[in-house]
Amino acid sequence: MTRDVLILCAAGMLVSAYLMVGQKALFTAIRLYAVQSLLLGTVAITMAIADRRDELFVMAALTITLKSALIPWFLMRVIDRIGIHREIEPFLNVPASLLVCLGLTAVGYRVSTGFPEGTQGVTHHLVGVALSMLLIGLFLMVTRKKAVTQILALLTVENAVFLVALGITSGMPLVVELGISFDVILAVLMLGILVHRIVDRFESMDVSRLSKLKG
Amino acid sequence: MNLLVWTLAAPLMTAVAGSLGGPRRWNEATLIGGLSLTFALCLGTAGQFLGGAIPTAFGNTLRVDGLSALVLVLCGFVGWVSGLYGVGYLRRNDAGGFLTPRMLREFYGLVPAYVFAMLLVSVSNNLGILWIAVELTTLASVFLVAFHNRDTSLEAAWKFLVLGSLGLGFALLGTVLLFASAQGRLGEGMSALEWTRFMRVAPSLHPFTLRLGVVFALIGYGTKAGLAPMHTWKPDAYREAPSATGVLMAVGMLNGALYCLLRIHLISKAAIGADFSAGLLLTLGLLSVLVAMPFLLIQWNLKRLLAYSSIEHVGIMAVGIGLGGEAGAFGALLHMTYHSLAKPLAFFSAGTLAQLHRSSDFDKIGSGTLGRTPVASGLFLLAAVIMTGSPPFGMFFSEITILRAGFTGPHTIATSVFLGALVVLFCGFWYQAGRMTLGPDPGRNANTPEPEVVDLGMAVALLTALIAVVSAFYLPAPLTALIRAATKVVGGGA
Amino acid sequence: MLIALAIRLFTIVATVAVARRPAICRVVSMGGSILASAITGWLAVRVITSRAVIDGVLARHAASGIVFGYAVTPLSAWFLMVLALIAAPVAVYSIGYFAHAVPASRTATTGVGFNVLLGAVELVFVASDVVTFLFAWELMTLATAALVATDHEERSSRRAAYLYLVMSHVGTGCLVAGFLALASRAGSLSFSVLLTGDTVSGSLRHVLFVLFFVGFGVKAGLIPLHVWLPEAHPAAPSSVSALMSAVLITTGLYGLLRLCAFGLGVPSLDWGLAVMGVGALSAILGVLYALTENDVKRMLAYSTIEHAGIIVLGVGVAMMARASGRGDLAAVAMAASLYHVLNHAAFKGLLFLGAGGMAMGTGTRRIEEFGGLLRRLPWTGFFFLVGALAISGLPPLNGFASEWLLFQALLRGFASIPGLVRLNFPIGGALLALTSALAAACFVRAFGISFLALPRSRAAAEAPESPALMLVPQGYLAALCVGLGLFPGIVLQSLDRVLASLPGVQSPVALAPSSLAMASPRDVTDGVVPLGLAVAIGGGIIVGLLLAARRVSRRVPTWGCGGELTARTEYTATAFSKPLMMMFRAVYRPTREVEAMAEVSPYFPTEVRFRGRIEPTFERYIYTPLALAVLRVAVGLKVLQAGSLHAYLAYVLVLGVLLLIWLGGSI
Amino acid sequence: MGEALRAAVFAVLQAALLLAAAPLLHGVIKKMKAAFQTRQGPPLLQSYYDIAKLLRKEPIRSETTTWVYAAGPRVYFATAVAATTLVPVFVTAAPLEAVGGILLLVGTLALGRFALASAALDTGSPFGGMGSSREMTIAALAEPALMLGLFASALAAGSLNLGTLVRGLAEQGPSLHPSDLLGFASLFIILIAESGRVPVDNPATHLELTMIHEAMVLEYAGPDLALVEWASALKELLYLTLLADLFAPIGIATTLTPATALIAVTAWSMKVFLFAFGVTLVESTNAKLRLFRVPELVATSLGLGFLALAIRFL
Repeated sequence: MTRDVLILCAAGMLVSAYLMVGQKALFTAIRLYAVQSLLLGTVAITMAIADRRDELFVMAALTITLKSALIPWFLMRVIDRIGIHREIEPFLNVPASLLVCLGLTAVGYRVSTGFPEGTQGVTHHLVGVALSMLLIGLFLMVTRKKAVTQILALLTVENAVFLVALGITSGMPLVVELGISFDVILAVLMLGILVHRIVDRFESMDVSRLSKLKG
Repeated sequence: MNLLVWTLAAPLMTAVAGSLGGPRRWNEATLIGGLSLTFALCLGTAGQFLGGAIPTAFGNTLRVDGLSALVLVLCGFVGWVSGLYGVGYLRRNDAGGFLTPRMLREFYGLVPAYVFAMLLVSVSNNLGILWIAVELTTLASVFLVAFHNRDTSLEAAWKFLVLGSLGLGFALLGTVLLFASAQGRLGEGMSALEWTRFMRVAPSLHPFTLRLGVVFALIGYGTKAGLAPMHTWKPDAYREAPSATGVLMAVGMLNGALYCLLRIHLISKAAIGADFSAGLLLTLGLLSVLVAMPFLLIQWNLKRLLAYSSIEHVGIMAVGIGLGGEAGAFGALLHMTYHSLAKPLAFFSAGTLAQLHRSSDFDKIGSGTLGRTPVASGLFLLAAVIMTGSPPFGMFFSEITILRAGFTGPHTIATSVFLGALVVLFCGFWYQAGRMTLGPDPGRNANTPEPEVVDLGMAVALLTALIAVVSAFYLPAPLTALIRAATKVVGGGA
Repeated sequence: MLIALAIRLFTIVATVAVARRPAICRVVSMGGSILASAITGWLAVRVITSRAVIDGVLARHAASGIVFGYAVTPLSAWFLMVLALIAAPVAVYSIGYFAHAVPASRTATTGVGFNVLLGAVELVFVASDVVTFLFAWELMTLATAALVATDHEERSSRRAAYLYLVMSHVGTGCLVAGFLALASRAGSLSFSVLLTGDTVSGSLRHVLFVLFFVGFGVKAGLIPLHVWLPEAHPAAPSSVSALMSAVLITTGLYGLLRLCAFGLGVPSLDWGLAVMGVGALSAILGVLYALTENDVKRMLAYSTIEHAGIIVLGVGVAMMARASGRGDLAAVAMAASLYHVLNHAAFKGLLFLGAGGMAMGTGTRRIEEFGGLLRRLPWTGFFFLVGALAISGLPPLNGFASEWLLFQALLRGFASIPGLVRLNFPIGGALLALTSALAAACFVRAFGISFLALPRSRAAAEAPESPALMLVPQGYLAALCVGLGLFPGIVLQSLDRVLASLPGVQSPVALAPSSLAMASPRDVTDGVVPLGLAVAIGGGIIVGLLLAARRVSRRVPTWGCGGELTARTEYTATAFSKPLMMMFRAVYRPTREVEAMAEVSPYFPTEVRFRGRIEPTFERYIYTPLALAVLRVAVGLKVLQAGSLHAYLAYVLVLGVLLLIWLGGSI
Repeated sequence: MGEALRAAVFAVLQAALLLAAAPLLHGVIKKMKAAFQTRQGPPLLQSYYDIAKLLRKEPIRSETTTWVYAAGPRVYFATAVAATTLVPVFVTAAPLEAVGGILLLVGTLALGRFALASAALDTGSPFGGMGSSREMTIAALAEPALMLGLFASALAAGSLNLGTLVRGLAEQGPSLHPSDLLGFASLFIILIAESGRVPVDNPATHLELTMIHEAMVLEYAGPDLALVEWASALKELLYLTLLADLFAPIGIATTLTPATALIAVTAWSMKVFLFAFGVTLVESTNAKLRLFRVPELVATSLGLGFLALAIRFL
């Protein structure tokens, strides 16, 4: 039972990542991220129930409130403020991107077979998903030009990390977790502020234009 | 209450005081006072360690062993001088009169905050806290990079923040994986992530998970340290950041990140032998040294020049560690020490030059600065001599030590490449230094500088020059002892 | 030793202290340097006379735990002695010279550089372990570069300084690699362990030889590693040029001896051949380039290359001798080389000081603009003439003595080394003969065109004689040139002690019964040119004077082929070397452009412009392309940092994926 | 001391003798040349008359000159005289043979050349410059060939010390080893080049473009000129003697008794006369070479010298 839920959620997260790669509307991207975070939360809860670890509930609550509510809301506000809603031409067109992502997934899964549990066991899937998400997120950062998309991609990477944390360690010590989440928020806030400043300055949040500093 | 805690509390309080704003004099006083106090406390803590104690706080979360003590002292020193210089810097800028109160608050608040984070890095024994602390250094420095609020500074800040956060994501994953590799043997709760505990259970860590963790941590913290190919944020950030904070990043962040790398390296060394992580460090270090070469040769901006030279130096240290053995580690740590002691001079002289000429681009500064701003240029030349590892200054000895370790060890080819790169880098750096300081007065073709005045900034620059020179010939015995202790931590054992 | 270096250090500090007052500053810095040199010299002599090695520890670098050791072996003592003999007068000269030639604001830096340079060179000679050596070596390089860049407003001197810095740093790179590789095999940094010769073997030995040969060759200015030399020597203030030519290049030679010839065990025959070949090449090309050079200091610089070549030629012979186990031959060759080191220091120092005086007086270095200087600068002229005679290897001056020895060595080499290889010796001999003859031509030109006949420019016509402070040192060096030529016995006796300390070299005394009359210096007059010949020549002169004793009654203008005789009708330096330039066309690859401007008809040109230049082969075909290639690559790599954040992120992605795949493979 | 005294006396005697003989050589050559051209030619003693006359003449110097100009001829002369003390002439020993042998001889003569060439530049006349330039050029080219030639014969005796060398050769007696012939040819060419004879230079001409040695001394007059002329003659005589020593050590006295001395003197004069004849032959049968063709001639000599070495020792 638990196993299936976990794998389902993980799969869901991966799908959401793929969807992010697959489309261009920023709002959708943010929503996808929200869903992704929600799934992450679910994973946390499931594990909490499964092996009776209460601090994981806190984790889950934190994740859901922060990542699937607060941050998306914040980002939406940013977008509204700026009024740019679509990701114009990424460096790589969608089909090609998807192909690359498939490759990345393969790599992730290959690596995930190296863990103690080997190919069976839920860990394998969780880690595999997580690693591929990580790479996909990074890939998104590479190919997308809008500042907000990059933030999202970064957050996807964060999610991936958390998924690994849940998957193979059933959570880090709570204090650390808290600290980490706190830092993540701060990072996002700063990114947001910077995006503002950038937009004020450049009338655009196309970061590919930020290329004055060469050599 | 524990001295160590005070050491961390001092800058934190300074930060709070600074961010509250208030009259200028008061801010300056708090900044200088606070950072001086911090430095004193750092020395005190190190003293405790040398006294034979292992200062700890919050259980075992903060712990000062040889390595920590060394980094702590160095960071404290850098924080102190950059605080001093920073004040002078702001005064000069104020003369230009484009400092909003917000900027001042940012500065007076963030600099000590940064110092705090950096000290926290150097003493935290808990990998989780370590990560958080490093993240803090990033966050604290972002707005310092964006300080001048020019287009370029925004660009630099953005790149810095994105790359930095990504790196930290990787570092976090690395930490998680390390934690996982222990498969619960570390126990529960806060103390589970303690480095000492890792070391204790090291032999039983799961190899593959550990490897994976090391790789990610290496990429992550490597980004902060500015190892190639994650070095790309450095030149931009250095160019934009005020010199005072530039040196905080060049030394503080570098030492801090290197410190993290060392901790990870030690764990994996204890678990699966040195070769794995050492090999990675060697490769990336070599790569950094090589990457720096062309950009020194064709550099167009003074501060970017310094950035690439610091990429070079982090590369050197990484190579030193990667070459393995006690000698290599000793060389690397010695290099770290001398680098930290000399870098302020480089930054402050360059910063002064840039301020006097109102630009840090070579073509705007123009040639023959030695004629127009003799003191600053002289100091910069001195810095150049030191930074290029020339005798009679310290880095000559550290580099020789590292090279010797290299030729003694199995990596002769790598060492030869390394040596060749060093030669090219020397030539590149001197080409730039020469074409800026020497030559006739360009007259109209470049900015005419303001006349040199011995203000606070200049005074600090002179002070750092004094320190850099003296330290070459005479390192205080305690510091030497620290280096040895640190070497024992790093190179000792296996 | 300690004292000497301490004094230098103190001098440096003192110089800085009085930097504000140029006059005092000069006296202090140079005075200190003289004192230090004197002590060094005394020490050197003591070591040579009482073949006892003086060694000890200079300092300890606490932080790195590195210890600076020194050991004054007879060999290093010899070089120290040379240094002391030259450095002292040069310092005296500098007191007078810097006053005119160096702007007051730079007096202090120059003084400091001067002392650092000398101190470093001394340290190089006495260093007894790798780190000390490299330390001193680098310091020396930096100091020299700083001195070369003294008047850095000149593009040429900046270029020269940088070129010098780069070349010698590449050299140093080779040395570091070589030394550390050696040290790692020996497991020790101390020369006494390192240079016993049995530390390395097999192919590594050859690699090391090449490394050291290149590394030291750069400093010694051996062709094709010489390009920095003709740039740097002229750029520096003349007294510094004198030091560079007389002393600095000897560090390279010292290194060659210490490592290539005696450090890596018994050298192989091929090494000897290679060294000989490079030496001969440098000698001949050096003098050829000197011959056509119109800048007096550049001319001297090229001749420095020539003499480095001659010395190295000797070293090569010695190496071949060792390779074939002929200690006696090695002794002669070594004697020749070391003797020539001393002689070259003497006359080249003298000539550079003279050139300094000329340049100071006339404000130019172009030979074409001198002329008739002997009237204005009688003493400088006289000393320059002595130097010219000495450097052309003419008896009874010192240049002849060492070249004579070298010829002997070559002759004996042919006689004593079997096989086809021996044919190199007569060839070497022929080249050496050609070299010294060309040198004679070169210096007839240099002296004649600059000092004789009519002034070729206003500046030359009004040039003032140098002050006594500058003349006395020249007098001293001139005397040295004569003395070393007349009493080779003394030199050879001390050399005998030096040679005895070298492995595989038979002390020349053992050669007594041989055909080398002078190689058995049992009594002083029994040398290559004892007073005998001097007396004979003197006698001849007296006879000549007696025969034509009548005093000159009339002085008349020179017949100017009908026209009146002006400086413009005089034979120019360019014209003087023209025949040789045409004969050695292959080397010079001369290019000339003649344009005649005519209004009426081409047969009555109103003005004719002639521009001839020779091709700088090495710069053109080796160095310039190399530099360009490096820059091109660098510019190409600029795209790595093109400012695109996406690219930067991509690097991380690629690295990550690669590492993951690598790990995935290792499961 | 006695040793030194004997050497001194010996030296003075030999020098005096050669000095006295030198002009005659020129006279003889001139005479023979005239014979070739079926002319009467000047009397044998003409050269003596010339020198005597010049010595008596009033010395005149150019106003542009310095002491270097005056020193030139004297040093030139002095070196020639000094050189005589280095060459064994009648006896298989030279007064100063311990001193340094062949190389010293070459060096000493080079010193004279240096002095004269510098002096030539002192007048400021274009001829002087041209002359000294060409003189130095040819000397430079000749040097290596000369060295090789000397090497070849020196190696036979295993010494560069002329005394030892000639003794060695004398003991071996005259050999007709091919290398000797080659070496002789090579040295003979150099002799011609060094003593300024056709085809390298023409002592008889004063045509701007062709003269070399004469251009160098063009400005000299009176006693100065006398010294130059005399020294040149002496130099040439020395070279011929050297040839005689190296390749035909016949009749040269190993011990000094009246008988041997007589033989030695006659043998020497015969040999010198023979070589002089050779020189004349060459002079009268060849045209002067262009300056830039001289290297080829010298190269030939160089090749011969090297060949001589090769075939003797390989």
